[in-house]
This record gives sequence, C-alpha cells and structure tokens, in this order.
Amino acid sequence: MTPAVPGPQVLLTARGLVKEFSVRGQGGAFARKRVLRAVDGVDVELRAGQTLALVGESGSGKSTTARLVARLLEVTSGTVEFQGDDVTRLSGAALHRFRSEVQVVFQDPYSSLNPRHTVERIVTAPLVYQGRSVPGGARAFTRSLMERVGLNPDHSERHPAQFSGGQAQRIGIARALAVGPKVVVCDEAVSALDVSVQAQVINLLRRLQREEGYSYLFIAHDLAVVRQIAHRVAVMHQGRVVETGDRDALFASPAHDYTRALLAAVPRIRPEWEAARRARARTRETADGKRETT
Amino acid sequence: MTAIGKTPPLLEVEELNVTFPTPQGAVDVVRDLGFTLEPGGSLGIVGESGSGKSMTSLAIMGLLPPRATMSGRVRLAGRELSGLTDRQLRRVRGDRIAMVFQDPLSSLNPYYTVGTQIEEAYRAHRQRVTRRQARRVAVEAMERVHIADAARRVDHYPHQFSGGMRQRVMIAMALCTEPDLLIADEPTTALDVTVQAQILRLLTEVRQETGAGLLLITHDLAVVSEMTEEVLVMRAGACVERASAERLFSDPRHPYTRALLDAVPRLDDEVGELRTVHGRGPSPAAGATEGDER
Amino acid sequence: MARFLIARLSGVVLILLLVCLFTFGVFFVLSPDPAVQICGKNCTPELIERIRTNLGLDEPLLAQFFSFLGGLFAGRTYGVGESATHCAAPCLGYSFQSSQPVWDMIMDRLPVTATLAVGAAVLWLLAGVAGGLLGALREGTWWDRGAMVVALSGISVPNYVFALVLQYVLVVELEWLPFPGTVTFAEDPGGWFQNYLMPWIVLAFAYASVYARLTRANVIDTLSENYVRTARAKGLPRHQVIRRHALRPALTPIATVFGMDFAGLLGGALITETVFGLNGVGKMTADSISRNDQPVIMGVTLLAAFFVVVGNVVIDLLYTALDPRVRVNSA
Amino acid sequence: MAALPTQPAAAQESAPPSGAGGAPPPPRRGVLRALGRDPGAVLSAAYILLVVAMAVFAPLIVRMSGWGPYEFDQTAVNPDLGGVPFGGWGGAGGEHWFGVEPGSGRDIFARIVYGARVSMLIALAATALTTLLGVVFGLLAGFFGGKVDWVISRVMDFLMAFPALIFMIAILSALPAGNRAVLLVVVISLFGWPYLARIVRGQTMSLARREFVEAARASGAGRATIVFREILPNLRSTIIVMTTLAVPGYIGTEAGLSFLGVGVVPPTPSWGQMIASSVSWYSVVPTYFAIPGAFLFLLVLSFTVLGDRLRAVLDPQGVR
Repeated sequence: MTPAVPGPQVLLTARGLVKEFSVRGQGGAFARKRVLRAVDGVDVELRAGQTLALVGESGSGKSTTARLVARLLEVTSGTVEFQGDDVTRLSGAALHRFRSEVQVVFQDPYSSLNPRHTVERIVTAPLVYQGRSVPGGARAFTRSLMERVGLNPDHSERHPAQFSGGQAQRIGIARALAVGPKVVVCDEAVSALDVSVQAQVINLLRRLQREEGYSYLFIAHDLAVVRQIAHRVAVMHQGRVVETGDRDALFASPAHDYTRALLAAVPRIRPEWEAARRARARTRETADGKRETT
Repeated sequence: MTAIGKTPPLLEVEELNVTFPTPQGAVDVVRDLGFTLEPGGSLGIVGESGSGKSMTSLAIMGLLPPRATMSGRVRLAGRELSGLTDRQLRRVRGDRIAMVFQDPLSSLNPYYTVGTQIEEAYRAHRQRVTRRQARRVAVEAMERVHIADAARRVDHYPHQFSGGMRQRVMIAMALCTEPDLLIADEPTTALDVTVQAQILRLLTEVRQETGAGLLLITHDLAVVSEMTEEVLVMRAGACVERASAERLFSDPRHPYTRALLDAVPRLDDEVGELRTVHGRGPSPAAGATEGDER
Repeated sequence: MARFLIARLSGVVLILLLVCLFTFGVFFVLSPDPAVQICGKNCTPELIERIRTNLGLDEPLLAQFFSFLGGLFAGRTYGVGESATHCAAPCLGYSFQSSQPVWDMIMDRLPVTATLAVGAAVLWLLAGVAGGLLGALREGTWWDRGAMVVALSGISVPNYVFALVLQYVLVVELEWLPFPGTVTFAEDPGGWFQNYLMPWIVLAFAYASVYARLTRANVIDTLSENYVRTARAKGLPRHQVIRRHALRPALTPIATVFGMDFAGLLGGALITETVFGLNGVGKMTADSISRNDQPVIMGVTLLAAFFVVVGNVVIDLLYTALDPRVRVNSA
Repeated sequence: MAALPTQPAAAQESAPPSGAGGAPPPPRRGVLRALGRDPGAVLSAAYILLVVAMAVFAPLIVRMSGWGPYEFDQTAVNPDLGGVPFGGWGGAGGEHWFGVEPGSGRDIFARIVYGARVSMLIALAATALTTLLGVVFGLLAGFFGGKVDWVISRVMDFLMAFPALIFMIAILSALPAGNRAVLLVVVISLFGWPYLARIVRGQTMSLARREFVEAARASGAGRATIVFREILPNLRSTIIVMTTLAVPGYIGTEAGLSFLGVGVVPPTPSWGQMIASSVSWYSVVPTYFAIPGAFLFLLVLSFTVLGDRLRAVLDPQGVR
C-alpha cells in the first residue's frame, strides 16, 4: 500500500522537538539536579490517512515524542503544527478544538480505562470533557461506536474488568473515535496483547483507517507489528530519529547502522520453514476451492 | 517407560494435571500434559496468556503456590520427583534443575548483593564451602555470562544493574551448580529486542558449553523457532501439537497452530488480512479474561 | 551524604521551632493569666504585679517568646537584683506548684518512663513480630485466626480498662503480684521487676497487636514476591528462605514504625503510669493537668516532641543503612 | 502514645499503599451479602446499631428505666458504709437496671445510655471532620505534587511529630470549659487528619499516574473534572474502610481524654469519665467499673472488626 502519488497533504508536523526532565539525585530536596534529555531535536511529519510509526527500544524517547505531539507534555523547545496552525503553546478553547482532532490510545487496556466507569461513561467522556453534546443520546451513540470496533453493543453497561485484553483495547479505540478525530496516537497500543488478539486489533485499526481515513502516529518497539501497519517509519535511538523512510524501503535496505542492528536482532521464524508452510496452505486452499466448485 | 539399556530421558512428564481453586470453582490450569526431553535436548513450550505454560514449569520444579493441587508424574533422569518430600526435592532444585524467570527486576532480592545471591545458590548444594571459595565461584559464574568487571560488580546490588545484566546474573546463578536441565520461563519477554538477542545467544552458548537440556517457556513463536529443536504448543492447559521445530513450523497440523502462525506479524513481507484465531480463546476458563499470565 | 544530613537537620530545626511556637502560643496566648495562677490562694494585686514583672509577663508577646527560646539554649534569669534566680539552660521555667525547675523535675522522672518504655518495647516487639510471623507462616490455620482475634481485641481495649482488669485479676483476686508501690531496683530487684511487670504488659498489649497485624501483612506480601520464589528455586531450605529472603524485606518497614512509637513513648505513658502509680514523666504530666501546672505540661510537650523529631531523623539514617536501594552514597 | 489510640488503627498499620483499587467496585449487594455471611461482621454491626439506638433514643429509654442520668438516688446508697450501694452487684435490680454509682447514687444505666450519645456524637463528628480534611488535603497533595505536596506533607509531618495526647490535654486544660464537645472534636481532628491524608495522598499519587487519567487529560478534561470524576470514585472503597477504622480510634480518644479529666465536662456522662471515677471503687464495687469498661471495649472492638471485614471485601490490596 505504498503511496505512489506524491502523497496526501501533511496533517501534523513537529520541528526540533526537545524535552528535558530534571532528575533529582538521591538525598532529599537539596540534592544536585541532573538534567535528562529524553527527546533531542526530533522532526515528525504525519500525512492524512497514513500511519507513521515511531519505533525504538525503551528509553529511545518514542513515547515522550508522542506525548509532546498530543500535547500531553509541555515542550522544552521546538514546535508542533496541526493543519498549518502552531499548536505548541495552545490553551483554552483552541486547545479543546485540538483535543477533538487528536486522540490517544494507550498500551495497557486495564490501566487506560477507569475501572469504576461503565463502557458508556468511558466512551462518551471525551465529548463531555469538551463540553459537546453526545449526538443521538449516550446509549445509542455508545452502541453504534461499540459495533464499529467489533464489540457486542449489549455490554455497554459493563466495567472494563469484565472484558478480555483485546476487547478492553477496542473500548480504548472507541473512546478515541468518539470525538471524530483526524489523528489517533497509538502508544504501544497492541504491545500488551497476545498474538492472536494483536492481529485482530491491527486488522481493526487498518480497516478503520481505510474506511474512515484516520491518520495514526503508531508508537511500537516490535518491528514486525510496525511492518504490518505503517506507511512510513521513523527509527529512534536515545532521543533522536536516526532514520526515516517508507516502510518497504527501510525494511528492505536500512541505511543506518542502528536500524540494521535492530532488524538483525529481531527473532525470525526460519524463512524456508515459513515458505514451506505457506506453500502447503495455498495448496490446501486451492484444493478446498476445487472441492467447493465441483 | 524407559527402554532397557538406553539411558533414561532427561525429563519425563506424564499425565500432569494442575488445578487452581478460584471463587468461581476449581480451574484445570494444566490438563493431562505429557512430554519427554532427551539429555542435552531442548523443548520450547509456546502458548498465549492463560495457556498454562508457566504453571507447567512451576509444577515440574515443585514451586506451585500452596493453594494449587498437582497430579501426574515427573521424572528427572529416571528418578521420580513427584513422590519426593519437599526436603528431598530441595536437593534437586537449584542443583540438577535450575530456573530463570521472566522479570529480572523482581526476581533478585534488593537487600543483598548479586554475589551473595549467587554464592547462596552454590552453597545450598555444596557442603563445606568456605566463603572465599563461594565468592570465587560467583565471580567466575559472572564472568562466564560476560558481565564486565565481575570482580568489582559482584558486590553491587541488583538495582545497580540494567535489565539485561540482571538476567545474566540469573543465568550465572543457575549455572554455578552445573545443572542437567535449565528451565527458562519467558527469560527475555521483559527485555528490549537487542538485549534479548544477546541473552538468547548466551543461553545457546551456555547449553553448548555445559550440555544441559533446555526447557524454554515463551509466547514468542519466532524465539522458539530460533532456540529449540522440539516445540510443544499449549492452549487452555493442554498440548495441541508437539513436533520438531522444523516439522511444526513448515507443516503445522492442528488448526490452532496454523491460525497462531498466521497471526504472527512477520518482518519479511506484507501479510494480507491477518487470519485470526477462531473459536475458544487461549485460556482454560474460556470466558475468563486473558490475564497477562503470558 | 553531607548534603543529605544538612537537608534533614534543617528540617528538624524547622519542626522544633514550630513546636516551640505552637506550644508557646497555646500556653501564653490561650491560657488564662499565668500570673494569677502562680500566686495561688492568698493573692493580692501587688503580688500579681510583682510576679508579672518577675516572670516578664508584661513584655510584648514576641519578646516573651524570644526570652523563652533564649532560655532553652542559654538559660535565663528571672527577676532582678537579689531575688534574681538563674535557671540554667535548657530552662523550661519553674513549676507553678512546687516552683522547682521543670527540667530537673523531668530529668528525675525520665528513668522510670524510660524503663517502662524499654520493657514494653522488648515485649511488644517479641510478641508482635513473633505472633505476626507465625500468623503469616500458618496463614488460615486456627493459630492464625486466634492470634488475629487477640490482636483485634488488643487494638480495641482501652489500656486503662485493660490495666484495671489485669490489676483486679492478678493483684486482688489471684494475689500473684503485690499492689504496685515504689521500689527501686537497687533495694529489691525482684520487687522492682514485679512492680513493672503489669505496666509493661498493659503498655505492650496494644502495640503488640498493631505490630502483629503489620508483621503478618508484610510477611504475607513478601512471601508472594518473585525473589522468594527464586530463593525456593535455588533449593534453599524453607527456614533459610524465610529468614534470609522474607524476613528482612518484611521487617524493615516495621523498624521505622517502631522508631516513631518508641520515641513517642519517651514523652511518658500518661495513663499507664497514672493507673499503676509509676512516678514517671507521664504521671507527673497527668498530675500537673489536674493542678493546671502549665510550665510542666509545656516542658513535657516540648521534650516529647523533641524525642519524636530526633527519632524521625534516626529512622531515616537507619533506613538508608537497612535498604541498599535508598543508600545515599551508593553509585 | 498508641496506648491511647489517638491514631486510628488503620493508619498505624498501613503498609505503603500497593496500588489503587484496580478491581471494579463489588456491587453494593455483593458487599452486603459477603458481610452478611460473616458472623464477626454481623455481631459487630448489631452491637453498633444497639449503641446508636441507645444514643438516639436516650430520653425515651431513660423514661422507661425510671431514672435520669443526673438524678441522685440517695436511698440506693448506704451512707454509713461510705456510700456503697445496697444489694449485690452494685445495687443492680428492678429499680436501677445496672445499679447505682457508689456515693452519688446516680443510675448507671441512664449514664451509660447518655454516655453512648456523647461518645458516638464526638467520634462520628471527629471522623467526619478528619475524613473531610484527610481526603481534601490527600487529594491536593497527591494530585498536584510539587510545592503543594511539599507544604502539605511538611504540615502533616509537623502534626504527626507531635505527642498528640499530651498536646490535646495541654490545649483542653488551657482553654475554658465552654462547649467542650465542639472543642474536643476540633482538637482530636486537628491531630487525626494527617493519618487519613497520608493514605489518600499515596493512593491518589498512584492513581494520577494511571493511563486513564492521562486519557482524560488528552480528551481535554480539566483538573477538577479529573479529580472528582476520574480519581475520587476509585478512592471510595479506601475512604469507606478508613472512616470505619477511624471511628473506634476516636471513641477511644474521647474516652481516654475524659478518663484523664480533660474530656467531657461533668455532669455530662462519658464512659471514660465513669471508668475514671470507678477506679477508687473497683475492688469494692467492680460492676461500676466493669459496665462502662465492657460497653467501651465492645464498641471499639465492633467498629474495628467491621472495618477489618469491610477492608477484606472492598479493598483487598489497598489499605492493609
């Protein structure tokens, strides 16, 4: 699905993002303060309807970058532009409008959903917080959203703990879609899920993007997952982007040493076994296909 | 049963059942599990959260929580373990069978230096060992797992080591008694991919050096394909398929194995709509939420 | 390390200053005119005036506070000319009733309070930790439930009720122990021990109950930690797993709670001392309450607060020694 | 001075909060059903209701028993024996159900009933005030952190550094005796709230780090909305357990202060005061000491047991 045409217009850009944390040494209030630069001059460009993956190991600054872009953290320096307007220092009503355009899906399904709230309260919360009315009433709105993300609408009164990991993550996605955003920041959104459920949620995200045109800023440490969902990939290491490129180009011929090392380190099922398995699967399908037509 | 004259298998597990009392009644976490492992051989037990793979390893070591009940037979090199008293089993644990756990941070006692904790494993199975001798063994074990400056770092505390380094300490601790069987329960799940690669290489190197057998528990099919000669797929507490790695990955027979392999996101190419796993979820209590027991 | 000490000590000084201010405020601002109380029964206006000037009560409040503070560190002279009396540092003023220096009154009685505190502490640590440990290791058995029922009642019974019941049973009914009197250790160690036995038990019962529940909860938590599982996987014998790997993490937080409770006790166990007639700081405070002897109450309050604050610092230093993760100088 | 439980029992035992209540709230029916099956909880709740009924209907009960708490019945005490009540068991019988106070001859039953009113009123008022202060300051310190947290924590350290009992006595003895009950509640609460605030602060801090708070902020929720709509509901179980365990602490404190003579001003009856005046008679008329002692012990025990059971059902891994 690599875009051949020059590509849809840029939705979200960030220039020279820097984020510093002051880490207090041990020893109470007067200890010397060490400054940790988690993000060190990062540029990000997200195009409409596309997925940009920020990939890297722990401590690479990918999550911090995502939080800076989603305005969950204050920028030390650098700018964030959304549809051409500078949103870096936005506040008040303007920030609210930005919030309705950019939403976040988090890693741990159970930690990102309030255990005391029902699905309905969770999903309608963004609208309530932005002072917008819930179109068509909370119950109907929730049911339609749940159907869109593949959940049983009758469960709208349940609590998060009554759902499986995959289902809870779908609630998180439904909540993100509630305000009709243009950009969804997925912060390790499938990392906590089992392989089978992970595949279902990746399919859901891809279908929603295809059908409803969302752009994703997808944060992940698993390169294989990135391979399945990203259009463009930015590889981050110790607070900097070491390489950016289209997915196929980057996976096929990585330019930067770190990217190469990262790709080499990912465990793989032996290609020859994989090829053999797929060949057998295809022969089985053609055999089933023949049997059905006769 | 063991054929006459032939050396007995390193590990034989027959009709292993583990049940856990829960408020909603007893749940069979492991159901009629059986497998053997030849001396120096390696078996990967793979399965999703709640499949009972970790419980299997704990059952073999006799480390099940007090509430759990276990039945079936476990034999190590022809010697029946399940009938032993705790005192007798203790002489085997940590000496003939050693274990490495998933979370390096919480698996080491924060109040003692790593040296003390390695020495403790050694002295538990060797009589009349002077403190100096034990310390020398600890330093050697740390050097064997490539921990730089081991002589100095032996007196450091666990919180002064990175995740990868702590896992090396765990492996050193397991090695110092030259066990016949090494059980690794998700040893690299909590680690970054580059660090994981190093730890997996270390495990392979250690096995070649000591000839110990390896029982690797993981949810990651790619890791299993690189690490073990035999693979056993578990679902809802039972074995759905067991075969050599080559046979299982190139010609999976059981539908669950096939669906699982289809769901694994791969690095090498675009996968169409990821086929998802149908029917009952991976965990024994079908409706139960997928806990993160992975 | 030095930076850490400076931070902690400045905190201590700040809190002690606030304690002085707070105590001074209550006694000299809120309470009725001290001069009237001093001059007691046969009181004349001139006598009150003389007392007021003598004690400097006519000076503005702030001046009084600073002279009060000065008195703590450098001693203070009351009155002028030949009737001037110098009260050596740390000067806590004079008792309204006995006009003895408060500092000396406290120092005379501190040994009794300390003996009571130490004896009770030994008892409640042994009983509490042992009870909690056994309760945790035999979780769910009849011993565990029994120990916890006793602990629950230990927390609930007000100590003066328990003291009176104990005294009634042991002294009046069974006559195992003599009626508490004042016996010094030198004269009759046996009698001294018997005299303190009941107060120790009464004071320790409530604390032992709290420590048993705390120990039990901590040990149960620690036993489910991964590093305890690692210890078992290493093949360590059960008692070594518990002693080395479960006890230390479970008991370290208890050391800090103990520091606070013991320091608090040094200020005097008012009720236990009163009920058993032990002439300690607590009993003196209780008596001075009924006689409205403000300087004594104030002096004891200051000293008790001092013990607690210093106790806090000692605990912090102890904690860095006990828990390597908190150690300040480690790399 | 834990002998006189100025600190609510729960606060003393609270191990560091090991994570906010992650589990969903057990439905109210579930909680009541779980408690209903627990004999300890049922007995405690029954006794508490009895005492509450006594406190509420004191005037009615006293009219039935015939003697008010302030009436002196000189006929019931034997003057030449130093005021020892006639008949065994401290004069208990048809006329005076629990007997009479030696010397003054006042009806013990009536004083117990009115005593219940005093100790419940003061304890519940103190619990309400400390819970209010504890939750507000705990939330502020836990949620905002930084300077706000530093200031509130230093105030809490200061108040907790104080030998609360001695200081309460000092204040109460220094201040005039007017409307002593209100003063008692204020003074007890002044030293009590930090123990609740500390636990609420810990829980709020761990909740504020949870991703659902970040999600709310990402949706544009203001700070107040986050505190009241997202965080507070998760503190409900902890607060319920805390308040239930705080009541016995304050009942003990009021009785202790009255025992030392700085609590409720006579002639208003208080169990602590009755015990204090019974000390001199306890070998001669043990019932005069035993009855208020038993009532006090059982009330404190009942609240402690109820609080313990509530904690096991509502907030297993929260406040230990």
